Amino acid sequence: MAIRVQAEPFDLGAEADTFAAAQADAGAIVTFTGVVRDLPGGGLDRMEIEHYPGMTERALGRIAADAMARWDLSDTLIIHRHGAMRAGDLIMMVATAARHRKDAFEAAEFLMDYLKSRAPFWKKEHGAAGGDWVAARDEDEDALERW
Amino acid sequence: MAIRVQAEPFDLGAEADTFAAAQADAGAIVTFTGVVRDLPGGGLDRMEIEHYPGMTERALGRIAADAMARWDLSDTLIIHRHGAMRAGDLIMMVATAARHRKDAFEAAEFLMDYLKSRAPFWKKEHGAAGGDWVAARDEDEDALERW
Amino acid sequence: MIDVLYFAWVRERIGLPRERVETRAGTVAGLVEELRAREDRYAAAFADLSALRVAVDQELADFDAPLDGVHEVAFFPPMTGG
Amino acid sequence: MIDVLYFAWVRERIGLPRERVETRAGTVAGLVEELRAREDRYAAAFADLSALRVAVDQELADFDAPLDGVHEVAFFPPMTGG
Repeated sequence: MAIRVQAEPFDLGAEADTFAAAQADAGAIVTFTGVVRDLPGGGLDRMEIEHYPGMTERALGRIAADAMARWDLSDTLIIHRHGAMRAGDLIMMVATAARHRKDAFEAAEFLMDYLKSRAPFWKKEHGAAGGDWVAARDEDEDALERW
Repeated sequence: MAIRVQAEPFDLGAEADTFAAAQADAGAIVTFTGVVRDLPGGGLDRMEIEHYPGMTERALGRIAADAMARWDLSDTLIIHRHGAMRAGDLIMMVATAARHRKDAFEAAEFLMDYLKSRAPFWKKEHGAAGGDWVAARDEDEDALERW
Repeated sequence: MIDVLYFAWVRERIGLPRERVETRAGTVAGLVEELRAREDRYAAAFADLSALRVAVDQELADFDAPLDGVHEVAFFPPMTGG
Repeated sequence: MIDVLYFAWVRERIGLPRERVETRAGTVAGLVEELRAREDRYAAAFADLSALRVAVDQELADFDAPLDGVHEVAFFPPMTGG
């Protein structure tokens, strides 16, 4: 179980390979990767992600531990960046490894749902018209209800 | 939308990177990777996967097209190996890209559920006691009912 | 003449991966009856149809599927890919 | 003395990321009342509590959470990570 909160870019392929190679008895590996999308019609200059150092690591650690307790997982990984990014950059990833695919899928969705609404990150999109804080979506909050 | 059926190993990291880099407006990328598990207690000499050339590609192509029609996806990838593999080897992977994570997750699970029970692959495990064809699991057939 | 293909343990029991079959059967089920009557190894392979799946011209089908104009029929156990 | 932290647009409206606050409030809601009374920028930031979330000692909490023994309180909008 690894948690990394960092300003630096990460390498999806290398992370996926390292994660997969470390699994001894897992038959199923799921990864989710979040990518910076451009503004509708284009023009995103940059996205800035602010976070709450200290609380961020605690929140992600608890979410990962909850997933490990709830599903039959052999491992989890969470990487989340902060700072400035451009369209197409990778924001974050999670990975789960399990004996069976149902556990790996459900745990990855659980990690994402909680990470979206319970980990202290805030996105601001900077375009030609200035900066806008991204509003939380009701459906992200609603997504927690299924767990 | 790419479908590859091959005897050769594939490189998860390189495939994930290439797939992610090709997505222009996707905010969410999900990958699933299937790994050869050892026998309970160890001792798997090799797993052999037989398939039905011709029908395999048709079946996978239809499953991928169904997923593209059903969810708001920008792309899908399916790679499935056949032939002899050892414990820890990667059997197959799927990848999905979508604007939103819900579509990417659901489509990846749909691809896996159909691929498990509707694409013509058969696994045989060879251990010390000889070879055994892997039996289909009722829960894999049941998994189709949710779609 | 129809190409009949066998996969996995069906192939092993019958002892060959494919063969050309001259048939008068109108459906897959009729073809199965003809094959069963040939030899014990066929009878053994087709003993329990609920354990078998069939594809007609590379599409999954039912045992009552007609054989009219069909080029290829395949028999195999439930799939276990992924 | 409590460390009070602000994030995202709460930080921007108030104009600073954190400050040390001397408070007599017994709960987070009481602290909010004290801050609102300070200046317009605080009143503006705390105008609509339903748009805000609070963490007490780095754990999500409610506005009626007690401040007894608390070191750090943070105010911010709903999270938007991932």
